[in-house]
Amino acid sequence: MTLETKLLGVTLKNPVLMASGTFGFGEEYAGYLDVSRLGGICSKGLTLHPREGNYGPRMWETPAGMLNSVGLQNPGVEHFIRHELPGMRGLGPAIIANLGGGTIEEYVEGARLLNSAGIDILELNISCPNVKEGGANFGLKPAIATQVVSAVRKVFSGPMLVKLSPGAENIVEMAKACRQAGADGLSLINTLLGMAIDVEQRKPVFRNIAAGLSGPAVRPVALRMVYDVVRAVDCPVVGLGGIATWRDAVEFLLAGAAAVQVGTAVFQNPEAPLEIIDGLQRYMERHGFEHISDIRLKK
Amino acid sequence: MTLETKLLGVTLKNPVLMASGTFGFGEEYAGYLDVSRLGGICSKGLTLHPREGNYGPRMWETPAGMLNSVGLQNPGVEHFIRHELPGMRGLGPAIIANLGGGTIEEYVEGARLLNSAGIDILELNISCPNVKEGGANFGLKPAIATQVVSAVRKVFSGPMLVKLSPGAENIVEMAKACRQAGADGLSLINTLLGMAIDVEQRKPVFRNIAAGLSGPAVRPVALRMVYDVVRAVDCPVVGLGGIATWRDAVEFLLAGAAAVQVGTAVFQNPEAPLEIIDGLQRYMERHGFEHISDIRLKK
Amino acid sequence: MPSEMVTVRSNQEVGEDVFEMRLPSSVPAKPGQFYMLRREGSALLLPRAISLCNQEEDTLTFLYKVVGEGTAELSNMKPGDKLRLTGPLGNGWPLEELSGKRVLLVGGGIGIAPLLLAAKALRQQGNPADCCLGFPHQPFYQEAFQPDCGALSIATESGVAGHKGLVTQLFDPADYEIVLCCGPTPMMKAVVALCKAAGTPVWVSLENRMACGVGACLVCTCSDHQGKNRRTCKDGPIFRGEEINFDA
Amino acid sequence: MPSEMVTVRSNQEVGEDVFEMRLPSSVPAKPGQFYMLRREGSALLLPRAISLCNQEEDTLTFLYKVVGEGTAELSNMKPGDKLRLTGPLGNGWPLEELSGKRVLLVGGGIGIAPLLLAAKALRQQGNPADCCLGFPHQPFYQEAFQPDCGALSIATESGVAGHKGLVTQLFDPADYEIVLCCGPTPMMKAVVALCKAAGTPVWVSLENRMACGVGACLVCTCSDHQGKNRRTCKDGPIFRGEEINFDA
Ligand SMILES: Cc1cc2nc3c(=O)[nH]c(=O)nc-3n(C[C@H](O)[C@H](O)[C@H](O)COP(=O)(O)OP(=O)(O)OC[C@H]3O[C@@H](n4cnc5c(N)ncnc54)[C@H](O)[C@@H]3O)c2cc1C
Ligand SMILES: Cc1cc2nc3c(=O)[nH]c(=O)nc-3n(C[C@H](O)[C@H](O)[C@H](O)COP(=O)(O)OP(=O)(O)OC[C@H]3O[C@@H](n4cnc5c(N)ncnc54)[C@H](O)[C@@H]3O)c2cc1C
Ligand SMILES: Cc1cc2nc3c(=O)[nH]c(=O)nc-3n(C[C@H](O)[C@H](O)[C@H](O)COP(=O)(O)O)c2cc1C
Ligand SMILES: Cc1cc2nc3c(=O)[nH]c(=O)nc-3n(C[C@H](O)[C@H](O)[C@H](O)COP(=O)(O)O)c2cc1C
Ligand code: FES
Ligand code: FES
Repeated sequence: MTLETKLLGVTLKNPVLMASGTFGFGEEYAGYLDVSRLGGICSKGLTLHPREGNYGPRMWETPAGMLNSVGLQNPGVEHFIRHELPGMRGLGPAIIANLGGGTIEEYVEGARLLNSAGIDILELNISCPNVKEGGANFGLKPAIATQVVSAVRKVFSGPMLVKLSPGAENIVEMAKACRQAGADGLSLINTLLGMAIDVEQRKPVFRNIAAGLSGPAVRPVALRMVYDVVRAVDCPVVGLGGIATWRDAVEFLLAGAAAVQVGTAVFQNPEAPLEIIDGLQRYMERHGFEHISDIRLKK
Repeated sequence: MTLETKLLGVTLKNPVLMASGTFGFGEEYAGYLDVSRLGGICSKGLTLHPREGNYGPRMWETPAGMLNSVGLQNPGVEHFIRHELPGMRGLGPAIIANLGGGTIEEYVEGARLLNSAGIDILELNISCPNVKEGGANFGLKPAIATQVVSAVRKVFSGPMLVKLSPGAENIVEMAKACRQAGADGLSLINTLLGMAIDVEQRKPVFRNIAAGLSGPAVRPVALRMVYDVVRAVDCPVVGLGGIATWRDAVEFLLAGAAAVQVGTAVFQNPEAPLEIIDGLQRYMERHGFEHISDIRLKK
Repeated sequence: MPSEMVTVRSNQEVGEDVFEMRLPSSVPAKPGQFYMLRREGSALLLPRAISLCNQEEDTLTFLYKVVGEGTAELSNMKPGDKLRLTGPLGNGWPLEELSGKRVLLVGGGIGIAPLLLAAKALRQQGNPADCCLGFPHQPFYQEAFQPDCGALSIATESGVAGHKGLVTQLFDPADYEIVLCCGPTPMMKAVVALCKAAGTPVWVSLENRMACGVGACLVCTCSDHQGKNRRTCKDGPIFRGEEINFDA
Repeated sequence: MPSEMVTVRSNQEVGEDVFEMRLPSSVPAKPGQFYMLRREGSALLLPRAISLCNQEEDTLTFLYKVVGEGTAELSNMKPGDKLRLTGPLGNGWPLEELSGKRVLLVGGGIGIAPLLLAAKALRQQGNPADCCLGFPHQPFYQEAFQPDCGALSIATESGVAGHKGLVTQLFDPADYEIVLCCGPTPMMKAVVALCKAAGTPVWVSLENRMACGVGACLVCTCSDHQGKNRRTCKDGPIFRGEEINFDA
């Protein structure tokens, strides 16, 4: 019995990855859990140029979830390659660089730099506001998303995941389109669009009004999307959204995910990712599964 | 200061209505809270003909939410008019009949019967599987939804809400289309599509795989949709989705809702609707609001 | 008030993973009815359905087994902690049909809980029921039944006490005019089959996932043999065993 | 381990809505650091950030005020209940910069909590700090400060104890070489302004909504005057008052 598995040709110690934006560049959490035991780490969302992110409040707690409006604060791709990546590399888990952008050109330039940087996998985050189109998300309509994906595909030769937004008009059509445009695999879901209003101050909490919802609250929605996408495309799918326990992770693996990511759950319990790995191992032993891919629902 | 307010010309004691499918026909809860204090009650979703609903498990608890797969079990419109409506009428609150259907003809026939039945408001539930189109939801694409709405509009002359699905490809476009097709007002959101897998039995919990997610978990998503729709259409909007406390209700009223509905919250606390009414009253007193409409965010 | 915040009087382990909780209430309930319980500030959305096990003056006693998060949360409650109590709910045992009849109570595991008040009611009518209780391993709470039953027999699958084997081996339904039964579904199915064969009417107390508990939401339906839906919470939880399709 | 389940030793009300909780831990922490606390099985997603108020042998003491659901949940915990404790986190007071200097501690309301260990450390260095504590109404925990301070002055807005008025009326920053301050934002702003005018360096302990507490998620950022983001949890919670843009 082994937890070891391959994702887009990359060997992972186990299928438990840390989701982008929730685990920094890995070193921040190094004192609080044994980071070397993780299957992989997705970097904080990078953009070609450094960004300071959004002003005003950036977080609001909701029932079994949280809204965030960090706004892609990051040091930029070059700084990442020079200063964060070497440390990340030293941690042990596979390194997935998460890349966003405001224009297609920005995505392409970022991907070009990452192409020779020695990352294991590129995760293309298409849930970013499209600066030229008045801020509409790249991830809503297949026609726009595929422009980004195929442009990046031309300059990035390594394994590439495309991370889908649950706001896509039709998640299955979006998945098929991204696959056809050159994605080697898909990851989903990014945050759902939500908002909150401060009832005593009587104004929306966030300057941008809307913010991204994550955490256990979204899990049933994420699971349904993963289940549908797995059945519609012929490539590996990485499932995430609200995974907090080994049971949650197993739900996604049963739905057909090749690997899972853990995000928000690490905030409530830094040891959650390791508890998930241990629980997964016991689950596989109990059910007599040899490989991660055996977990998948039959039929 | 008064909680009394008008919705589509109908006077409500207060803007707190009970959501369809969660409060039966009102009498079931009569022993557990003072039903006469409610602003209104939406009936269990009706269809022209009686339905037994879905087989197999119908409910699964999720973090701050629940999935349901009741499948429109109901006694049919005629039975409702003859047997349930008189009792409902006697309770005091405004009566909103929630109508679904599997074909446009079924919707139209049901609405025709309800037109002369003495209900206060019709709430058209367009989140129903379209039997002729392989079960795709009527509420996803404006072109299909407007067929239902305009057909019903021709036979129903009273005040009509159209209840939107959060699965709509674009909720704002859907809202505009339904308004133009004859809705006097809109209510949103219905349940989000989700699913669950039983990890020990290793199969999806529900026979239909997907089920409807409701409860506090969905509130940030519902609030964002209500906020956006209020700003895009020129008709009253009824907000719902995860409202469990007076604060939650006030969030929707601040977002511009004319009234709110309480669904899942009544399961965890039968007194929740009355606590919401009382809390709303105190909130208005504290902030010096005269009318419900004064709560709405300025600008 | 049938839905109110109450304060835990006591809560203690009385068997392996089996707890007894006492709560105050002045509303009279019928044997076989149940309540919905939810800890104040619970991490879980829904309350849990628990049958009334005993009622003395203003005290309700519940007997419950820890099987998941909700019952674990209940088991961690201490005297003085608050919970929302809604009920009594459901129909209760058909006591009117039992008077003067030879009655057998059959309980399996935690399913013995709703039978105790039936035993007490029958004893008070001067018509004590015989009682067969089955447990996988260590029996619990059988001493509470002792004074209120006619003959009391115990079966355990592991053989630690009483008959080694299944509760269904303890009785012949032909000896009784009516049987009341509560336990795991396979056991209730077996008891119903035995009773049917013997022509003895049998009533069962069913469990099903619930949300409202009052008949409003229709998530708890079970099916009769005609394929008609019955609400476990409102039309039940107690049904004629012959009517229910356990395989629906 | 810096993230572990621990058992509450004691938890009691020491002022109006102010509680003192004792937890076991053997990891040494620095004055001014904080921890993330989350009740086992909490109904809330995120842990709450609470500053270390005192540390003796293997016991950590936290002083917290009930302001919302999370702190209310903490206040309901009883000895023996479990919570997840992650920490120590953050940078702590710049004790190295204080040695031999005339130091003033300024605390407002529950903001006095992180100052106590600073007072103790300075007293141990043989360099006790003066201490000014302000409260809206009834003071609390001032007796804990008494033995470890030089001069201790109290202000209350209602006038029930000490000077009637604001804590900022109790001192002249020109009398000190360095000021450490924690309290509500308007108070810290005022103290920073006074210190700036007097040319006295001032350090403040900031609060901000947090998720990870370790510098990974970037939801807790505050801004310096150059518009650069600083992570309250990791780069702080203690910053030079002059650097922070309180109006960003
Ligand atoms: C009418 C009725 C009376 C009952 N009386 C008793 C009693 O006296 N003593 C006792 O120990 N148990 C009783 N039960 C069963 C009890 O409600 C469940 O064991 C409990 O809900 C499990 O909750 P959990 O969170 O611990 O388990 P989980 O499995 O984590 O629960 C997940 C969800 O499934 C539901 N669920 C799980 N098992 C059951 C079940 N067997 N029946 C109904 N819903 C379930 C839960 O309510 C919850 O919504 C009764 C159930 C019903 C319907
Ligand atoms: C570094 C640091 C040290 C702190 N030390 C103490 C202390 O020693 N004693 C004490 O009483 N309080 C302290 N606080 C404040 C304490 O964290 C908040 O009062 C608490 O989070 C409020 O939670 P709640 O659920 O009761 O309130 P709610 O308002 O219901 O909380 C809602 C959300 O907002 C967050 N939040 C609300 N107020 C604050 C706040 N002031 N700071 C940060 N997040 C907030 C909560 O964490 C939660 O996520 C500290 C905060 C920080 C950041
Ligand atoms: C604070 C925060 C920051 C995030 N930043 C990013 C990001 O930069 N890029 C990205 O693709 N996803 C980002 N996400 C989304 C997560 O990677 C993940 O898709 C989402 O949170 C759902 O998973 P979860 O419920 O396990 O957190 C962020 C999420 C959070 C909570
Ligand atoms: C058990 C259940 C049954 C429902 N049945 C209907 C229905 O028949 N018609 C309808 O329009 N909505 C139905 N809904 C959706 C609710 O009316 C409401 O839109 C949704 O639950 C979100 O609100 P909430 O989070 O307050 O429950 C049902 C919801 C639940 C939980
Ligand atoms: S639980 Fe709602 S009808 Fe039975
Ligand atoms: S709370 Fe995550 S970076 Fe500060």
